[in-house]
Amino acid sequence: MLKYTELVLDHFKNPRNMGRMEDADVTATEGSIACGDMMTVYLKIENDRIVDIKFESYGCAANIATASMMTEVVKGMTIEEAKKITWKDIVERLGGLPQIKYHCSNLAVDTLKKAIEEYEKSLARK
Amino acid sequence: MLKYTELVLDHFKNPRNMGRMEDADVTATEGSIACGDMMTVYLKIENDRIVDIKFESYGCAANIATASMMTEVVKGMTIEEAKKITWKDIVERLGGLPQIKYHCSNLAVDTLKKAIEEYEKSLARK
Amino acid sequence: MRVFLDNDRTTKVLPEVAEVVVKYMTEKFARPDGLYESAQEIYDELEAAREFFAKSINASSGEEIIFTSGATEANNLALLGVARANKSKGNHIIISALEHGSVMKIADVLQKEGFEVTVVPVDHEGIIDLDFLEKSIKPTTILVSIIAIGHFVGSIMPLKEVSQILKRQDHRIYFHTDAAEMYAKFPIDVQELGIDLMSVSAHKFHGPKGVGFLYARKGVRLQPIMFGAESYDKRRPGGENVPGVMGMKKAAELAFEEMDQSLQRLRELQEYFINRVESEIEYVVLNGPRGEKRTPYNVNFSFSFIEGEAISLALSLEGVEVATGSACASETLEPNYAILAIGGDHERAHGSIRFTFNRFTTKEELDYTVDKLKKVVSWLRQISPIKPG
Amino acid sequence: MRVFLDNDRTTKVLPEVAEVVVKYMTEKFARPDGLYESAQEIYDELEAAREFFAKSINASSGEEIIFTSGATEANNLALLGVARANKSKGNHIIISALEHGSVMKIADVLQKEGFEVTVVPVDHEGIIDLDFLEKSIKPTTILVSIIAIGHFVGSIMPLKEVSQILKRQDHRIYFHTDAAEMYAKFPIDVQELGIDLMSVSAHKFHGPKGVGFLYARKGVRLQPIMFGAESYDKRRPGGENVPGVMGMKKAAELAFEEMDQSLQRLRELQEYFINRVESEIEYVVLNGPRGEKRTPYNVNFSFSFIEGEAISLALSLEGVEVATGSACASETLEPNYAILAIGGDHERAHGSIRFTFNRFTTKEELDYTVDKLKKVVSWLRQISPIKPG
Ligand SMILES: Cc1ncc(COP(=O)(O)O)c(C=O)c1O
Ligand SMILES: Cc1ncc(COP(=O)(O)O)c(C=O)c1O
Ligand code: FES
Ligand code: FES
Repeated sequence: MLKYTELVLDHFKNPRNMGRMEDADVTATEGSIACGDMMTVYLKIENDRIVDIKFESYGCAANIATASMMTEVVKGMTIEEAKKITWKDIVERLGGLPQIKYHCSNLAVDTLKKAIEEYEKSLARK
Repeated sequence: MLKYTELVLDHFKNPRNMGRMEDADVTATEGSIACGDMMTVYLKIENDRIVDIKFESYGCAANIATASMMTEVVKGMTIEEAKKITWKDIVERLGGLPQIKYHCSNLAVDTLKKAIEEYEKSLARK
Repeated sequence: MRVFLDNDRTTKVLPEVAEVVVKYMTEKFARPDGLYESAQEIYDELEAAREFFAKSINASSGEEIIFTSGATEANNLALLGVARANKSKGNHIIISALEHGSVMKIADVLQKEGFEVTVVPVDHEGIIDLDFLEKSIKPTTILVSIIAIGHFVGSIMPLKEVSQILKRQDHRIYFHTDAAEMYAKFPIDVQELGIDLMSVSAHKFHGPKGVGFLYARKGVRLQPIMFGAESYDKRRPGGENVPGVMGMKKAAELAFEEMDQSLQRLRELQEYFINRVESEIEYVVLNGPRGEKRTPYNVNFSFSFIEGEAISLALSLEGVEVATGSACASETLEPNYAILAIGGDHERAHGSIRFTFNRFTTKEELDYTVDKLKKVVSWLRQISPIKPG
Repeated sequence: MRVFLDNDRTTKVLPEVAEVVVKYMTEKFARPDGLYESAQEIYDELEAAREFFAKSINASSGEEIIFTSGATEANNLALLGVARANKSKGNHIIISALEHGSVMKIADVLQKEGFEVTVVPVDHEGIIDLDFLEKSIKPTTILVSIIAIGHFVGSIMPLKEVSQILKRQDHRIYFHTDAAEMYAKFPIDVQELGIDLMSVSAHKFHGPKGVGFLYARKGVRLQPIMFGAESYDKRRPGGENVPGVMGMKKAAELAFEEMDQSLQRLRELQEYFINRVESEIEYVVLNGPRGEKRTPYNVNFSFSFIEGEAISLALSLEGVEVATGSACASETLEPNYAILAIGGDHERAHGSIRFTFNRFTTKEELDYTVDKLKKVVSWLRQISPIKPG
């Protein structure tokens, strides 16, 4: 049985920072075929700080809520701070998730990290 | 499940010709150890005719009812007529019996026949 | 407004049924095996109930009805019971790809016990492949179990054609059908359809939970799955659930009374619902057949680009309760096998929503549902990174 | 007046319990596995119910409670389940001579499956022979099943002593008890008593028929007897009988509230009843123990020279409903094994009548019963050819 906390439901119903970002500095998409879930993260970065973040999600309610929470958590963080975020932090901030949904929070963090990586690669290329 | 007809219940509640007969011409007791049932029949015979009959029964309701019905049926019969009575006649007269209780009607008829046999033996000895 | 459209999972007990259940709980509470009058009354009423259920499917006698705790137990008794009792005759069993999870699981267990199991595929509408079925029959085939209405996607199976195939064989093959979603919704004639065993569950037609029955044609040998003391029915020991059985009887009586009108009315509602969804929401696929091949109690759509657990949760927040075939909603994170069986891919399973009606479902409820569905689908599509085109 | 004294067979459902059942049939009718709010509520309530039952026997967690369709199913799951799952560890099982018919039958089935079964005898009071039990333990012994209260004759079994014996062994032996006649009547502490598995049935304590539970200590391996789809409890698939479970919970709550007073009151009534019968009717034998060794819910007498089927039928015509151990009342025409097990002969079984109380049984009812009993016994003794002396 899936039991979501009030906070998860709130993030599901009113996802923060949801949608496309046309002028993003970097975009990353991650998805696991096994579960059929997918997430896109858009970052706007100024002086090594995440000044704006948006997400899109194809997946379950936990997928949407963890993405939403992740964006809320990292918005305003420096890249170094954001790199330290773990899926456990997100789950904790949401007041818990059903175990079977942990992988969704994983996806949120993975997509963020992939975006950061892409950003750092693009810096290196400059 | 044991389902008795109204008539069986009536013979159980108000058994006809029930009790001991002190001046019987012949008495017979039959009983099968297997089922723990037992019956005694008392006959008074005049001119080869059963002019009175009584029974006692240690057994189930069907045992009591079939004994009662048997006595009602044979009372007034000649010995030859009584000999022809079968357990099926008794069951029929009662409007049926649960199959598992057929052996009780058997006992009623067997005890009667044993009594008649005893009577005939006693005649032969005279 | 609250609209319950998960009636294939369970239904609400009707007040008239609840009344009967209460009567047998608080007044006529005896068990059939006492030697006293109240027990004998119960015995007679259970017998009458068996006769009623037998008649309701044109079975030849009440003795062919075995009361169980539901369709899962009936399926277990039918499959395990027939297979184990007839092992000496053969070890091959045939089921369909759209069986209920219980039959699937039982078939797995039988496989571990040494039986060979063939799963007959279904076409893109969810109808079993009769040719495949016929070809898979062997001299060792002892049992064929085909669900009456394809699980999840609502396809009505050609039961009569199956039994005709089985009757053409040189040896006797028992035919079982899981009719949990058909009984008390459609007329069923076990003689005409050639059914030997059939599973039924009361809570699927506004009866109590925890009770059902297995029809088992006279002469079909069954090994019990539970053992017990002398009781009303040797094939299924234990304290008889008299209130459950009598409640199930009441529920069936009410259902049979309104059966034709309900089928007719639901058929229209179903068409109306399908039309509205297909014309008002883009990128939807109907899972399962259209028209007469489909039960009017079931509609199943896949919504592209979005996921079913999120859809159903969002719908439930709007008061609409449905089921989904999404992997994300399953404990095993497996996509629904029925969607895969009809040729759908993972994504189609992912976005599938099952709407199941009961005979009291109204147009107003469906209108409300479509409105909420439009809102939810467009909102989730906004969130999704996958866009049409 | 109608006096129901066959409460070991079943009891009347209380109005408060019926109310709960109705609520879960007609309002909170969802199943726990839906993705919507009403389903999640039911899930939580089922979880709370499991916690409640666990607490009620001092089990460590709700997960140790498996809901079943009654004690017969619980006994099957316990015995078949443990035996089949632990076959590799040994094939020896011990039961008592006073087990319920279901355990007896299951033991027979296990014997046919290759298990060895030892039946521990009981003394003339119906208490198991602990020495015999200890001596019959082998390295292959995997399971001991001892009924909590001796069937038919009401002897309270020394469960704690049994578990102490089992704990003294070098290898782990599971201990099951069939507590259908003990739960919700006596306090039970599975830790203190060392019980690993325990069967319970709701209809024995004014709860609904068709529901019960098996307590199975964490770590006890069980092979299911039924298989099914993903569901609330993998050990027991099928549509969850939510109204049954919630009704059983209500019934247990009410029973636990009044437990001490009921035991005290019934103990006095029992003594009163035994005294009246023994002083007012000649040639009677009490079957089973006296005093603290006997459950206050049971009185069992044999009346010499007459037969139990006739006694109970005659009593029922007077409004008093009881059970008998007479061969004439059994489908197999076998005398009651419990009477034979305590050393009684065929005749004693023949004339045995079991009077079983519930916690609402009154002195007035028992007075009425004694009066009718006197009438019936003396009347049947008049009919009987066997006379005292
Ligand atoms: C000791 C005992 N065990 C098991 C059972 C069977 O219970 P159920 O009717 O719930 O299957 C009963 C009652 O018949 C019983 O008295
Ligand atoms: C087709 C089918 N078979 C079997 C079952 C199981 O029924 P029950 O809940 O009575 O065990 C269901 C319902 O879950 C079903 O839909
Ligand atoms: S006397 Fe035993 S069954 Fe009739
Ligand atoms: S996206 Fe599949 S479980 Fe969350």
